[in-house]
Amino acid sequence: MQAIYFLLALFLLLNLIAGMWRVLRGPTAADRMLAAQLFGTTAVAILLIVAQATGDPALRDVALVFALLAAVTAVAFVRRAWPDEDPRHDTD
Amino acid sequence: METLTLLALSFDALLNLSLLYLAWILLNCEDLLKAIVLFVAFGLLMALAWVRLDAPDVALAEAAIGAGLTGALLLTALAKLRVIETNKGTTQQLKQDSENFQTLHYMTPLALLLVAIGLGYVVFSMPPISAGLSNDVATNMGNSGVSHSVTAVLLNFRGYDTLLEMFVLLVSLLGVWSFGSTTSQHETTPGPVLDTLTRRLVPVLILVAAYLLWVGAHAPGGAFQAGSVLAAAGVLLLLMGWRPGGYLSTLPFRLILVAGPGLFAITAALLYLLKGQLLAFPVEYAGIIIFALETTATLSIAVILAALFLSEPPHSDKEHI
Amino acid sequence: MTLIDYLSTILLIAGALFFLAGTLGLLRFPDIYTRLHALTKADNVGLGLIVIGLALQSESLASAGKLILIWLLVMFAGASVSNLIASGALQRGIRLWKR
Amino acid sequence: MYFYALIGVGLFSVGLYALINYAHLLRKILALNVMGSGIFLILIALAKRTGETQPDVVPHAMVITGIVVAVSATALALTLMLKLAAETGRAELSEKDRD
Amino acid sequence: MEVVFKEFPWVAVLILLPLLGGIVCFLFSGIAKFTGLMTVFFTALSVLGLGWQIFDNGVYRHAVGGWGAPLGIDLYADGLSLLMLAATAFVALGVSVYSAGYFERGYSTRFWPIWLFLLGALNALFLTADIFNLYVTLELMGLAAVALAGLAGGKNALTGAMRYLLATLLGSLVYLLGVALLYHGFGTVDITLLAQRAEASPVIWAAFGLIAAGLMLKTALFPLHFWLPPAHGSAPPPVSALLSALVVKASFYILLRLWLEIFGPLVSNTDVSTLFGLLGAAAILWGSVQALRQTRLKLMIAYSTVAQIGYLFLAFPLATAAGVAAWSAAMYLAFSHALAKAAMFLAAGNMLRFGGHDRISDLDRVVQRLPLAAAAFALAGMSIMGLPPSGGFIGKWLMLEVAIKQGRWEIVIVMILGGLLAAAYIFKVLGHTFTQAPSPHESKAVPASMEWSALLLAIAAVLLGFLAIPVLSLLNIGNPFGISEVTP
Repeated sequence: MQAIYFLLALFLLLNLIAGMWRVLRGPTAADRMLAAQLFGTTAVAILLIVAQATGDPALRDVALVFALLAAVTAVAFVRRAWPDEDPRHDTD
Repeated sequence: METLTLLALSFDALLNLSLLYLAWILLNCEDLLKAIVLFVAFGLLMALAWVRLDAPDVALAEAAIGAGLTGALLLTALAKLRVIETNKGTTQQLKQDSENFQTLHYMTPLALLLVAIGLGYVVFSMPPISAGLSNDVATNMGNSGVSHSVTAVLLNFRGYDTLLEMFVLLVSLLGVWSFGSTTSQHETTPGPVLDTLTRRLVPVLILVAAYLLWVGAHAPGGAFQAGSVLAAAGVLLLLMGWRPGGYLSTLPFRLILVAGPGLFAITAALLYLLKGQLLAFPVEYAGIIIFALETTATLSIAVILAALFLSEPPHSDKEHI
Repeated sequence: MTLIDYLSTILLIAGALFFLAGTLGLLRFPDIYTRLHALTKADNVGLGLIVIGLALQSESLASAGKLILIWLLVMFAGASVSNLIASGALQRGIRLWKR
Repeated sequence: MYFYALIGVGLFSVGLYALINYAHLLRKILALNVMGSGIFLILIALAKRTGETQPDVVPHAMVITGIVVAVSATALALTLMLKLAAETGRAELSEKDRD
Repeated sequence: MEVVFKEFPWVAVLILLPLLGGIVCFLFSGIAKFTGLMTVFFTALSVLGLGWQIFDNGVYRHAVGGWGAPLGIDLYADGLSLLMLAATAFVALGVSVYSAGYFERGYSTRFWPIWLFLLGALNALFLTADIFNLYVTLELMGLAAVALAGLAGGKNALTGAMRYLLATLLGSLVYLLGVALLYHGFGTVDITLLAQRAEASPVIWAAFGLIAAGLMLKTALFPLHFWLPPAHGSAPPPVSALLSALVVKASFYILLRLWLEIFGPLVSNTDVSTLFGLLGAAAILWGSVQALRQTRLKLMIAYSTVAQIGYLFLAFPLATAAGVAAWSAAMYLAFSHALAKAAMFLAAGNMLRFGGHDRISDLDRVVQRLPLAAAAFALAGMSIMGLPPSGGFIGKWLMLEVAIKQGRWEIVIVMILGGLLAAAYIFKVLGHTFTQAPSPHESKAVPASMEWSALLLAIAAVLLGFLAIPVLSLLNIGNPFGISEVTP
């Protein structure tokens, strides 16, 4: 079971890093934020799996705080930092 | 067992290299918004690194402060900066600091590389096994009043650091207030979705903060983590357009701001008078004293962090100038 | 491995595959609206499957409850944020992708 | 675990480079934060050398203190940056601004 | 009664009273000024109490929380800490009385709490024996100082404060990395234990390099002084006085303390000391020449600080052969510079308030129209130049004596050149205080409290010259400079 947990964690981390491409690429600010959201969810999944694998229940609390704060950051983006996009290059 | 080590090792390697790569990109990319989003992602990966290094307390703090609140602070600051730039008609590109001399400019990467190699060598020259203070911590845990070691260090063994640190928070808020108000953005009214999200999320944040405060005595958690999660509730309300208005200058509000540092300092003074020693908690009451200190600290930290996010000085200060 | 172990392994792998799908969608889909769609798959289904897989293994009812709670939170926050981003994108005139 | 400490050294250096190299104050603030993370990583990574499963927790407490100091300093720096930008129109320091 | 005095927890008062006083100032802005003045007064009295205590009982060590090093944090006071605390108390009293007149109501409510927190941070810094605790006090001090430096607002003050903030944060981070290496190398952050455990190794060298670099930046040692003139030159005058007199010295104090206890015996080869000496000499010459070139009074005084910091670093090469004498001279200089420089900034503030500007060429008969400020400036100038019988003279004389005895003529020449340059920039200002400006200015009244606080600090700087023997004997309580000689 341990090996499966670690394999899954590694797989999810790879996923997360692949998603980084979207943050770098954009093209719109919203795309970047969206990718960051997926980062958050993936990190939550990784934390939950690692919590099970290592038997450290505190990591579930970390995951919980992650999930909550990711939402707050996203709201900060939507309410404040989202600039007016240039609609010319919004698709790729 | 072999596979496990291999998997863990590849996990670590992947995490480490992406941390370094992210840091490089976020510090050198053209677009500041992109840089901030990458910084949030960076904080996220840092938290995973703390988990891998068996530091769940730090991971909690990083998740709440490093990735969460700092991200919100940066995003808001960038938005305000854009407003200022639009008003003043200035634009900015990624550009080198002209103050640093040209010669320095070519030499810095080289010099820094040497510094990095030197530091790397020093890190490797450290003895492979060093108990640090873990034995001292273990021996004295019984007298600390709590059963979680990080809390024991933060609130008891090195409580004096924490006392001063509370004042660091307070001073930064006073500094932010003394600089005066910054440009505030035009707020649109939040739509129904945002409204519902806030209504659901704020109570959850408060509950989680209370849980983290309580759990801190025997498991990862504690005042700083709880305070930041509670602050996030405040930040969410502020993002929805709620403003404290006149509250900021009222005495009760100010009392909450200083309750954490104040109670800590008063406790230190009282214990000196009673026991002749700064912050020497009597063993039988240590648990309850620490809980009282942590509770007030949580409230103060939360309010200070939320006020730092708002960064508007209270009205009464403005009138006198 | 017990039967429960097999079951949760299957759930976990299925969940991870949904994450993969989400990431691929994020990378491959042509515009923000379709990418949003992919993302919510990972949020809701991927994490959900993983949570159920882990809950089967968890030591107590309380920790299983916490897992479910986290899932519900992520799902709720994710849905709201996706909605906000989609409506914000429409407001800002980001066009829908047409073939 | 030396690997993590080495990455900490790397983060410190990358942050220092950006701090010196770029003029924009927001970038400098980000750079200071990255440098701080690097130092924290060194502190925590080397705390695992106890030879047992349990790491030395004193550096953990130090890093939590450091994270709180960092967010305080960041908030102060961001406000100062905004005030400066409101005065000069630019979030940069330059010799020309002084009279 | 005497027992009560000897046993009284002066150290706790010195740290906690300003912090709690600051809280009261913040809560009740109506009584901020009164509370502030009272707090500073009683804090200064406590320095007296602590002085008595350690004079009778020798060094003071207190284990916070009863844990004791290495697990807990120890507080520590010897002659060196006492000297810094005394300098802080004197300057704090003068600046506080001045500020009570200087700041109008709106600024006053912001100034007092931050200033008291700064005072608490300074006292805590001088009293701790723990290098991580030093980091926390450094940050508290730095952030409070930046907040004060930007208090006046306006482009110049904000630019100065921002530059200062970046420098101070970078300095603290680099220092913290050094602390991290020391902790992991030797398993403790207590200075005394580190001194026992440390041995020459790559860790020590790297930690020393980092800590020295961070603190040199915070002390504004040439060539890392770039942030100081704009910050100190554009802050409100009482704040400039605090920054120049105390805050930069606090970083120097840490550097000196760690050098004496930990690094000196281990990395003490002449190269490092010589490097410090060279940088100090460069600071003296460069700072003095820059000061001479300035047209604004406050910027001139700020550059003078850059130069005077240089003198402190000249003690490093001299101390290899004559530790106690060289360090005593440097600390005497630090003390008298604190008083004189505070007086000078305050006097400049009076002239600024009076004439509405601080253009040196336009001072317009200050000597007749504002005699007390001119007198304060002249007396403080005496100490800065090193004219007898001032405190500055004694400090420089002691250092010259050491240099001559060792035949270090290059140091003698730099010191004399520095003195001549200082005389030049100070007499330039004094000359302008006698001449009439082409177009007479409107003048604004200056409160008596501001005039007298500047003058009294300046007089104290001069009188310090008569107290050499008692001050030097107090300084040596606990033998802070003797460590390298005692250990075999």
